Amino acid sequence: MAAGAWLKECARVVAAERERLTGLDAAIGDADHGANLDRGFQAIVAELDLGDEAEPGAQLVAAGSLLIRRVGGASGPLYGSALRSMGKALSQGADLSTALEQAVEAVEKLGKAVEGDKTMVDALRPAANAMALAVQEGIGVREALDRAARAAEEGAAATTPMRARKGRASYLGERSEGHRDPGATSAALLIRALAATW
Amino acid sequence: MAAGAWLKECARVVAAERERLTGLDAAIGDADHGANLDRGFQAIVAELDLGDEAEPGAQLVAAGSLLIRRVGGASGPLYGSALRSMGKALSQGADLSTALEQAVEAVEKLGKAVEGDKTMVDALRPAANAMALAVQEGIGVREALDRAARAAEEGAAATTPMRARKGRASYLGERSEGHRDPGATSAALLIRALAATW
Amino acid sequence: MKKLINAPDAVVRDALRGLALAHPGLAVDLENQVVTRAALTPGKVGLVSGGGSGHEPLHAGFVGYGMLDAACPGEIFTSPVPDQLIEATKAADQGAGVLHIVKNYTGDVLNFEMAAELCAEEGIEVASVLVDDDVAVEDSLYTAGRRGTGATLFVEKIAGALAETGAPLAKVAAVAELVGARSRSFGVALTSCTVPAAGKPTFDLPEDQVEVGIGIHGEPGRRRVPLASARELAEVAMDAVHGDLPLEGELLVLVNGMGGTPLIELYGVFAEVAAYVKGKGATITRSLVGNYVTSLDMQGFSVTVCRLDDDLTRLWDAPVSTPGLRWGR
Amino acid sequence: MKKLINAPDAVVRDALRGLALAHPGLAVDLENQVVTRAALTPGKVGLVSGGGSGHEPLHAGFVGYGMLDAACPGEIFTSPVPDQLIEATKAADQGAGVLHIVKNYTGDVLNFEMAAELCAEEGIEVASVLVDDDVAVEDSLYTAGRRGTGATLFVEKIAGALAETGAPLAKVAAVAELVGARSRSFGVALTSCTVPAAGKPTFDLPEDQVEVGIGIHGEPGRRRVPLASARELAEVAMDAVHGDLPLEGELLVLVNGMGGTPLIELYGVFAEVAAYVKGKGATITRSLVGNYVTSLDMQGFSVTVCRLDDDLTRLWDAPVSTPGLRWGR
Ligand SMILES: Nc1ncnc2c1ncn2[C@@H]1O[C@H](COP(=O)(O)OP(=O)(O)O)[C@@H](O)[C@H]1O
Ligand SMILES: Nc1ncnc2c1ncn2[C@@H]1O[C@H](COP(=O)(O)OP(=O)(O)O)[C@@H](O)[C@H]1O
Ligand SMILES: [Mg+2]
Ligand SMILES: [Mg+2]
Ligand SMILES: [Mg+2]
Ligand SMILES: [Mg+2]
Repeated sequence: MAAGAWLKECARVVAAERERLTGLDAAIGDADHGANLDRGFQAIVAELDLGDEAEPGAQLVAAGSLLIRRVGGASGPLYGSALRSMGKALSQGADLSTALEQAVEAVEKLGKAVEGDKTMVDALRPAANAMALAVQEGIGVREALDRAARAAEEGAAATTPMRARKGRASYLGERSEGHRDPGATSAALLIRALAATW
Repeated sequence: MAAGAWLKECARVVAAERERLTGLDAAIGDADHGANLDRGFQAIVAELDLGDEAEPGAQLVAAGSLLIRRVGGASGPLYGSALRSMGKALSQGADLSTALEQAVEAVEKLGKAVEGDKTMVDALRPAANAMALAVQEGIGVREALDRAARAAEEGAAATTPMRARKGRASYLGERSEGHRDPGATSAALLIRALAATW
Repeated sequence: MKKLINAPDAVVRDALRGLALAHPGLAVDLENQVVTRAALTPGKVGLVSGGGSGHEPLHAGFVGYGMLDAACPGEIFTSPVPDQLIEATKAADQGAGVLHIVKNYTGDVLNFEMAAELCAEEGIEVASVLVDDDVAVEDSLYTAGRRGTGATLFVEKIAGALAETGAPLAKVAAVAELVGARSRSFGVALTSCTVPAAGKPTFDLPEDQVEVGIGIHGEPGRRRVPLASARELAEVAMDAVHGDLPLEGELLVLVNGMGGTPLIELYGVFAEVAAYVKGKGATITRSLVGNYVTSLDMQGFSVTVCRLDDDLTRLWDAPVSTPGLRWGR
Repeated sequence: MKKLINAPDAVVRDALRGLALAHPGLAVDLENQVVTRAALTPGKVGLVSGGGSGHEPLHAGFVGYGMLDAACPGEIFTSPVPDQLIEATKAADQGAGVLHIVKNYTGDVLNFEMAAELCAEEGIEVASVLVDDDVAVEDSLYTAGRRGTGATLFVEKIAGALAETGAPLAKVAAVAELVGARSRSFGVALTSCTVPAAGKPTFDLPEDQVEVGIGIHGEPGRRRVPLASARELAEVAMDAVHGDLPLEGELLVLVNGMGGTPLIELYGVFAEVAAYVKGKGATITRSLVGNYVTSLDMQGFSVTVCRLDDDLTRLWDAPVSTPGLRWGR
């Protein structure tokens, strides 16, 4: 388990996809999602000890706290709480699937969003479910993570036709239809990064 | 002598050339010369008795006063004073050539501009001179007016390479070179209208 | 993108440097991006607001006598983080508790909530008022609810005036709620704004169309309509406001520019709004015309209407001395 | 052209209607386009200014206690006509004579001169001050001389404050001259403005260039330079000002937006201007940041610097209550 590697990969991917995420947010939000996440993950890379010796749970809690302290907006508290919950679960000995479930529940609780609201939950919830199912089926963690990442990607793609009911995109009413949700898109990137590094 | 016909023709020509005059003013001024003159001459047509019975001198004085009262900017007082001086001269029995000379002198005095400053004087002064010369040579008034109009047109065209030393265009320094002066252009139109109607 | 800036990620910091230098009555913590009054008033309820930057003079420009005690500017269009809000709340706590004035956006709500919780744990009494005046947004349990826009200025001014009288937190919070409940807004954009970090306009709008029902973050509006006269656009906005909260009695009206619209146009819009109000039999007794709750360089306007009563009018008239709003002292 | 207007030729009239409705302290003669204080002060020297519209809040927005007694807005960018100025001068004459504050443009000068002559004939004592602060323009006998821009606000505020003390016309005129003589300005445009009647931008400016040394009527500047940082552009402006009137002692500084530039950018520019001034060993003791002397919807800024002394500082600080500038009451 290498939380540091995951966080570094998140930072790399977010930086690479920054423009795209901001572009998606421009269409149905306020054109800052890429900049927001980039600011947060750059801070994580710059300010935290992401070495392999550190305890992964503590690393994730620290990373989540830093997101909360640096990102602002909707995504800062949401992703920050997700990482903090995930880290706490790991520290308490939970397996990765349970920790992911905790992370997703934290987002759902804070944002009061459910699947279909056209938010990051539309990527996160399927990911957690796919992972749990795979583990239940006795599938190894690498394969389980890959399924989770694919579920997240499918979930993100499925947000395109949806009408937003939460977050800034909800202001657009039916005009939010036909645009992919930026938060769901970034969530899929982060889960894919998890699958690639864990 | 039909001052009314001249003023109506001025109004017609200024309305037709409004965009062009404003365009010339946009290049080296503040993009209002066409609008300014149009406002003034429309008021003349709408509010003054331009019938043939009225005394031409009085008509021009009234028209000049109205320009002063309605146009504003640099061209309002300048053209207004010109028409007022011209009208006064005619009322006092002066011939058209002398009256035109008075008009041009009024502009020169008020604006303190001389030929070469890239202003309406560059059209007006040659016009007055050409007219005076033609009359001196015993040429009839129609032909004399035609020479005046041509002199004004040449004078206006000659402003293009000049560097402005008066009016708003002077702020541009050497960047005023290569642009035709809007006031000289309108002055040539007004003198041409005079030749066409007197 | 053409902007008077040094670098996209320096815009907020540079503006705060300028704000600090221009207004000696403010104390500006550049590190934490917290703006407070240089001189506080022991025993007074503290007022704290904050939100993404790009809405200037809101909020930092409303810190001062008669309005806010502290403001937290976030990054452009990004709500401030809890740390900023905690620091501001602590600074604004003059022993009588602190009111958080929160515009209703998911990000603002989440960050303010986190901060309020932590402050409460540290023993500071915190009340919150949520401003959600924008009738362009459907107010439903199944959405994020209405946005907070122009009414924020009214809430900050009127609650600020009451706080200045020494009123307790509950009363200050109550008047803030009241002002919010009696206020409605609607906005129209002629052009998109350009977020510095994005580098290009948030949306493309053809020369002959306007966005109707826009917010203050460059969010596209509810629909596009052909460019129309000031009178027609004012009517669209006022119909929306009136349809939600009928115009009656004495009104406070803000005709607000979105940042790139000159005053000469805003006064023209105000004339149309006033004619509309008169047509409904109501009276504008107080008004404000200018760029107050902006969206970077966006061209457009919003109208905010608040139904006054005698108390609210008196509080509106009370002296205020901030960079963005000043009268009576 | 995208503007919040009813029709190009109604813009000025509509804005004046809005101004009248928004500010009960003003009396607005819509027919003659003259704005006066609703309540005058017998025995006080009257201050009258005017000029083309499109520079709002200048001048009508500066009518009120501590500044002007009357203002004459002309058509867009077109100086007012003598009739307006005569009416305004008569209205502003409270028995102690009237000061005409004239920005140095051929049209303004000619129209004010005609009006002053006629008023003098009617027995009103009239003095004139010519404001010509723009160092972008060569001041030579062979040109129209320097333009009047941002310093007009300083002249109106400080002369207005002195007039309020009951000072005689000669003294009010003298302080107005003094402020003009001690003030210098320089402007930079990022975009052209669009004159409503013209319907398109006065000049085309590529995305990567700015006009340096612009006036307030959309006149192109002295030269184009590549778009640069706020710091570099502030330096260009301040170099021009400092080269003409060395920065020394205590300064009043206006960082002025051209109408379409949001406050967040202007504060950033102010920070750079302040750093520049500090580098020269001078001190900004008073400042103003905002859109005050505008050029329709143009994006850009100008800086105006005035060398203060104790008297001028006191007069600057004196109470003022106008739509566009207000403090102390
Ligand atoms: N209530 C919510 N619950 C879950 N996710 C949300 C909620 N509101 C917004 N989001 C997510 O946050 C994303 C926007 O993040 P970001 O642009 O960084 O913040 P902001 O909307 O404050 O500008 C949206 O695309 C959406 O996926
Ligand atoms: N001092 C002057 N003497 C003579 N003509 C002048 C003078 N100043 C300006 N003009 C003329 O006036 C014209 C501009 O008129 P107009 O655009 O109507 O006024 P403004 O410059 O006030 O906007 C110039 O093109 C020039 O020909
Ligand atoms: Mg966003
Ligand atoms: Mg002109
Ligand atoms: Mg945001
Ligand atoms: Mg003009």
